[in-house]
Amino acid sequence: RRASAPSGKLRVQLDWVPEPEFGGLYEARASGAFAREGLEVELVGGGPSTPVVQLVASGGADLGVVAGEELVVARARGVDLVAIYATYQSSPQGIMVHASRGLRRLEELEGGSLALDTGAPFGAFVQAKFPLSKVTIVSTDGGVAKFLSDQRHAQQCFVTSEPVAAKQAGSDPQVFTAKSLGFDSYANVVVARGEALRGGGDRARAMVRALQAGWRGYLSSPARANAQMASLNRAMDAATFAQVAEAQRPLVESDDTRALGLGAMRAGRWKALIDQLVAVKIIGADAAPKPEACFVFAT
Amino acid sequence: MSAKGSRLAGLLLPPAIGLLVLLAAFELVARLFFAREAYLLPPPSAIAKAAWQERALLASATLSTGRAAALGFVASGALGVLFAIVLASSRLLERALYPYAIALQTVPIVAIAPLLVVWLGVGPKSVVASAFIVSVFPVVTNTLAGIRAVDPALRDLFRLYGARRFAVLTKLELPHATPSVAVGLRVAAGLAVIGAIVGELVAGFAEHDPGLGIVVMTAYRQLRTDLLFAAVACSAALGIALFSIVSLGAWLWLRRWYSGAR
Amino acid sequence: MSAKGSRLAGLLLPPAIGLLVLLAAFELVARLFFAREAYLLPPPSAIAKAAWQERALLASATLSTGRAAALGFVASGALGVLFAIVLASSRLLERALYPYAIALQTVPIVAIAPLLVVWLGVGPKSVVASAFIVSVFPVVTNTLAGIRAVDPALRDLFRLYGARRFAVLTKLELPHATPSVAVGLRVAAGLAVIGAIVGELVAGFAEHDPGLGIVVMTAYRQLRTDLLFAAVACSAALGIALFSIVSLGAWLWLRRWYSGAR
Amino acid sequence: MGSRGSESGAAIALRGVHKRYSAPDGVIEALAPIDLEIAEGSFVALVGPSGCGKSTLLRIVAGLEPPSGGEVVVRDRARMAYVFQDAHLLPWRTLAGNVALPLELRGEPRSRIDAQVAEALAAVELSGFADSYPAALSGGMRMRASIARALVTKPRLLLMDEPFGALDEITRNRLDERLLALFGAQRFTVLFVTHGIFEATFLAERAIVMSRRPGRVVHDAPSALVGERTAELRGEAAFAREAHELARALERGSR
Amino acid sequence: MGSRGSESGAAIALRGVHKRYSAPDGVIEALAPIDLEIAEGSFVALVGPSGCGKSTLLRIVAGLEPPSGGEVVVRDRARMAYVFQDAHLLPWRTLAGNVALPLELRGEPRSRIDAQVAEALAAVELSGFADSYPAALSGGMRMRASIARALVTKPRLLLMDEPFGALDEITRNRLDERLLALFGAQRFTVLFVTHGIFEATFLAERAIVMSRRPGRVVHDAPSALVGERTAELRGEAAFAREAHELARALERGSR
Ligand SMILES: Nc1ncnc2c1ncn2[C@@H]1O[C@H](COP(=O)(O)OP(=O)(O)OP(=O)(O)O)[C@@H](O)[C@H]1O
Ligand SMILES: Nc1ncnc2c1ncn2[C@@H]1O[C@H](COP(=O)(O)OP(=O)(O)OP(=O)(O)O)[C@@H](O)[C@H]1O
Ligand SMILES: [Mg+2]
Ligand SMILES: [Mg+2]
Repeated sequence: RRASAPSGKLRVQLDWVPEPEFGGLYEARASGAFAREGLEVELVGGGPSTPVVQLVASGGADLGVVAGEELVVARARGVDLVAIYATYQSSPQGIMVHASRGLRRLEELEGGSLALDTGAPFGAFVQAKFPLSKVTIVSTDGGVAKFLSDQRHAQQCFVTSEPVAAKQAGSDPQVFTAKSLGFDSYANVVVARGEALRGGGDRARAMVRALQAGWRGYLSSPARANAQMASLNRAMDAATFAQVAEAQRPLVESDDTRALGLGAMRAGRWKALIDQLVAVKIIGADAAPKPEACFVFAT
Repeated sequence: MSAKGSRLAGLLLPPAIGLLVLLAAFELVARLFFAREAYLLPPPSAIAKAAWQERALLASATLSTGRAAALGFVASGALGVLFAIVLASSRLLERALYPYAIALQTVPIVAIAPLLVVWLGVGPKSVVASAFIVSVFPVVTNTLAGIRAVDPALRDLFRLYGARRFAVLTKLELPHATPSVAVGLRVAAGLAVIGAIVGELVAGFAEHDPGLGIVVMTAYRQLRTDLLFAAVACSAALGIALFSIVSLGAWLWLRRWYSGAR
Repeated sequence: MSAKGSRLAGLLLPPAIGLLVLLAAFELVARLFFAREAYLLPPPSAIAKAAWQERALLASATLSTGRAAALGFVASGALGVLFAIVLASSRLLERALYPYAIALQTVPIVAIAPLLVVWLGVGPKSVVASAFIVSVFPVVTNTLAGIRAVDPALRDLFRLYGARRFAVLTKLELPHATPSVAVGLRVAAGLAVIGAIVGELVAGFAEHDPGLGIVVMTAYRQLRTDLLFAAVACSAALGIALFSIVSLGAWLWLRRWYSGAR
Repeated sequence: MGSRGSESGAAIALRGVHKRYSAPDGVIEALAPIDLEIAEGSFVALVGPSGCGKSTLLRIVAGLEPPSGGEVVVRDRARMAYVFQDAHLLPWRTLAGNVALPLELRGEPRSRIDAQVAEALAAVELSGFADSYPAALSGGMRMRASIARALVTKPRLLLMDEPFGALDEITRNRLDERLLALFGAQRFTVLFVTHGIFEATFLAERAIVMSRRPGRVVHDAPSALVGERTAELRGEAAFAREAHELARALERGSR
Repeated sequence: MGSRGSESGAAIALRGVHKRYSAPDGVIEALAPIDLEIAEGSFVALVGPSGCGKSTLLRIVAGLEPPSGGEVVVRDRARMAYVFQDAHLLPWRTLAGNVALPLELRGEPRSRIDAQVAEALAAVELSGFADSYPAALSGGMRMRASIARALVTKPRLLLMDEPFGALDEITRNRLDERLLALFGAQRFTVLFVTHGIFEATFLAERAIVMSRRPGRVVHDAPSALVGERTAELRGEAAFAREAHELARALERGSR
């Protein structure tokens, strides 16, 4: 009743169309890193509404790429997914305002409108932590057109995306990153079904090694993978690919990765995220997952 | 039972039974095949529970979306019929414009969301506009077809007695097209609801007075599938309500003379 | 000019002129009111330029979306008529089920996205299913209305000669309902396209060509409004193409006897 | 009410059949209780003022309308044909297709249909129009096509509701004679509503005259005319007498 | 072609009017070239076999159908009324509403409409059915309503296409007489298609007989009957002679 990859082949469900945030995956495929680990991998592009969590949980894919907070929510709802690799060490999300407003802290935001990704934990976090006065919360459409035409409009963004577009269009975006706002989460997390990892999870371990190799390769030379992704996602031009690849570098590399290797995770950081989600009531305290259960391979 | 009472029962009982059967089937499927995957398809009992727990939220969301959908729907009815009248007034005009009216329907709302927001602002007006844009085309198409199908002999009759264009319209074409307009409105009912929901997602308020679109999206993002389906049930109920109003109106209006009236 | 040639010209010239007028108006509005905000509404000339530059991308995206929309549309036509036939077979069944068919239309695709992709996989099948779900209801509604509107005297005739249910269906109800089915299909044409586009946002794309939905979405995020509108124009063209096929088919089929045929 | 034959061997037997329609302002009594037997193989004409319930009576006999009360027994309902007061052709079928319809519905093989259709069209003088659509025909031609559609089934019971009303006298007389010839050869039962007193006189072995609404039978008598009905009959004195009789009955019923 | 009066003072003048329809297999010649003048205030009957082009001719005179050639001059087209071969009532209007239609279209004030409608309905003996919808009426009643719709306009030119074909002899005769009375009082022009030879004889001052398709005029003669047309006329010998004459002409045209 469900589509599933043929045995042996691993299907990885992405949560977006091929873009630099998946650079390591495509590089691992292109460089043969997957093959060297004995893995046959199929990368499946997604769209803005692709239900990655549900697909992986129900067996429609073997692995998926989701945000850290999505994983926590899924576990809180009784879905047994486990992170094996955290591509971004911190959330790429942020709040983008016009620099002309001269804000030093987000708390100073007053009046105008703020577009948040409806229902997403980050938005709920911002709303809960910053009781912004007289700011109208609206739903974001994912674009920057309203930002360009309205000086008093602020919006949620991906630091690698909207601010770049806004700047190109001649605007003056100023970004408060999620991290700087206190929202501490891994992102671009590769997850698998918990049951698939029981019994050693040798293939998953091999997967992590291949991912690390892929990302090392991509960080040093993104051109080959970019070209491949650009051939799939022809709506994004080569210059933008290069630009974004560079912009995401600080997200991929952190003190932790330098100490523990790319993709590394620590229980303490998962705990912080879980506590935050409980605090903003996205998950109940009784349903909160254990931090250690959220991931494997601290490497 | 009185004749009137039994007639009302005959009218309301079948849909009630239909609902029960559908729900039972749904519950069975959910329990049998999605027992461990309630995040995909929760059983109606779980949905009902979630709906009860979040009844305040769902009620206000349904009201908010319902208002926008109803307004968009009314606009579709009025302007759709008007546009069809304009097109019907000349074969040339119809050929020149009608095909492009369809563009309205194929444009993803997200593509014109910025325009909507710039013109109408974030909030209810844009949501209503979205409901209108999504639901107007069936009204145009059905009305136009209804007007075109007027018996040529009746047109002759009007011509003979020197009827003006306006009289032909109001005394011949529109009365004859009413059953068709009703069909168009039936289709538009559901579309207005989905149009409002989509509109909320791109141009709606997220915080105060969130509509069903916001609830759907929130529940979806937070994997609260039972609440998600509860919200979907509310949007379906809105569609069914608009649909029923149209059906009832059409029936009251047409039953005296139209054999196809229900 | 030959009679046939001039007839063809009469058929094609008005829509061509209509297009030109619409484009000119569009260009004017864009240049007058959105000169400094081309990211909101670029003039058609700029859109055309972008379309030309990205012609390879747009062509393959249009093909990809077009294929899914066409398949979903065909499914809507076939299953929609079938469902209407089932509903028409009994007043009771109609009352019990018809109102709930509308639920299909009011359900945001995103809400059932998980079910779609889990059942049908990420990829074209889900896109086709989305196109189908979004476009089937008008076919059902119009077909049903068409069947219901059969002249009772003709039903009497069939009854008199002992016609079986199947003969009544194929020799009376369906021929009589064809004009109505055509109207339903006209509405479904545009809906199938938007359904495919929405479906692509759920299904994304694997190793196959990205469709117009993906192009719209990425162009939108990257503020390439000219490309965005070029993609929107392509989707409108798809809708118009399906619409025209229906209209042509209906005309060829109905012109011999139906005075409302165009 | 059913299609089992009556004990008396009548083709049609009505006992206390009456009909009420509900109208916006109260009910309309269309048929007063009627008792009627029509013998198998007889040719009965039904005459009465406009709106008196003739069509209603025919529809009840055909089983198209349930009576408000009373019993209807009709033999051979399976081999019945009906000519409606209006032509009621299928607009999407050619004339030939329309005439072929009852045969198709009966499951007749294609090969045999064509010849029968051609014959029936010839009988109503429409041979040249087999491939025309109804919209391209005159009113009389449409009506004739609907007669062909009834005759093509070779019915045992033929119900006709003013079939020749839209035809000129010449065509009408010719069709009258053709119908009689058919009747003579096959001896089916005919119940024939007509407005033509002469037509009724010429055709029927028995004439029934109904009163104004609510329709009652005010006159029911076998024809005094004996011998074969040929065109010459129309000139004879007995014919005129018979017609006069009928006209007076109709006049009584119309008061 | 236009509505200016002809020099001769005729209400209708046709010169070389003919009509072709395009059919699937070639063209159908419906009307052969026809020359015809109809004097103002005359009552003309038009008789001919089914499908010969009578309705077509009427439609051309009314301006509903362009002739394929020839000239049509009609005076008083603005005050013309037409009774179609079928009733063609608006199903969503009651009988009264249907009859009121031409007056509404003419912009008559509501207050004056009601009385006129009631009068017209009474003239066709439908007074009790003002509030009924067409679907609830018998065929003859519908046809009578459409006659009322034509009479209510008090036309100067009245085109009638077999208006009484669906009526029983008694009702028909009564309406014939009523029409004549109206005609006597107001002296409008009537062009009246009928299948009834006796009806044509009784009504018309002049009878035109058309041949089979393509329709030509095969007989065109003023009535020999003089004096007032009363019901008694039908029993007179002159009437029978006149009718016989017409019947023979029709027979000629039908060959
Ligand atoms: N569906 C209906 N609803 C209400 N009344 C009806 C309906 N059908 C017929 N009637 C009434 O029943 C009466 C008899 O109608 P019917 O058609 O039997 O008359 P008829 O004798 O055939 O007349 P005609 O010679 O004019 O055809 C009429 O007065 C009509 O008003
Ligand atoms: N729309 C049309 N297209 C093609 N042929 C037509 C059309 N209308 C009428 N005809 C043909 O023209 C001829 C004359 O038709 P018309 O209706 O004038 O006959 P009619 O004299 O009124 O006959 P009836 O007495 O049966 O009403 C017919 O043979 C018919 O086939
Ligand atoms: Mg009748
Ligand atoms: Mg005619």
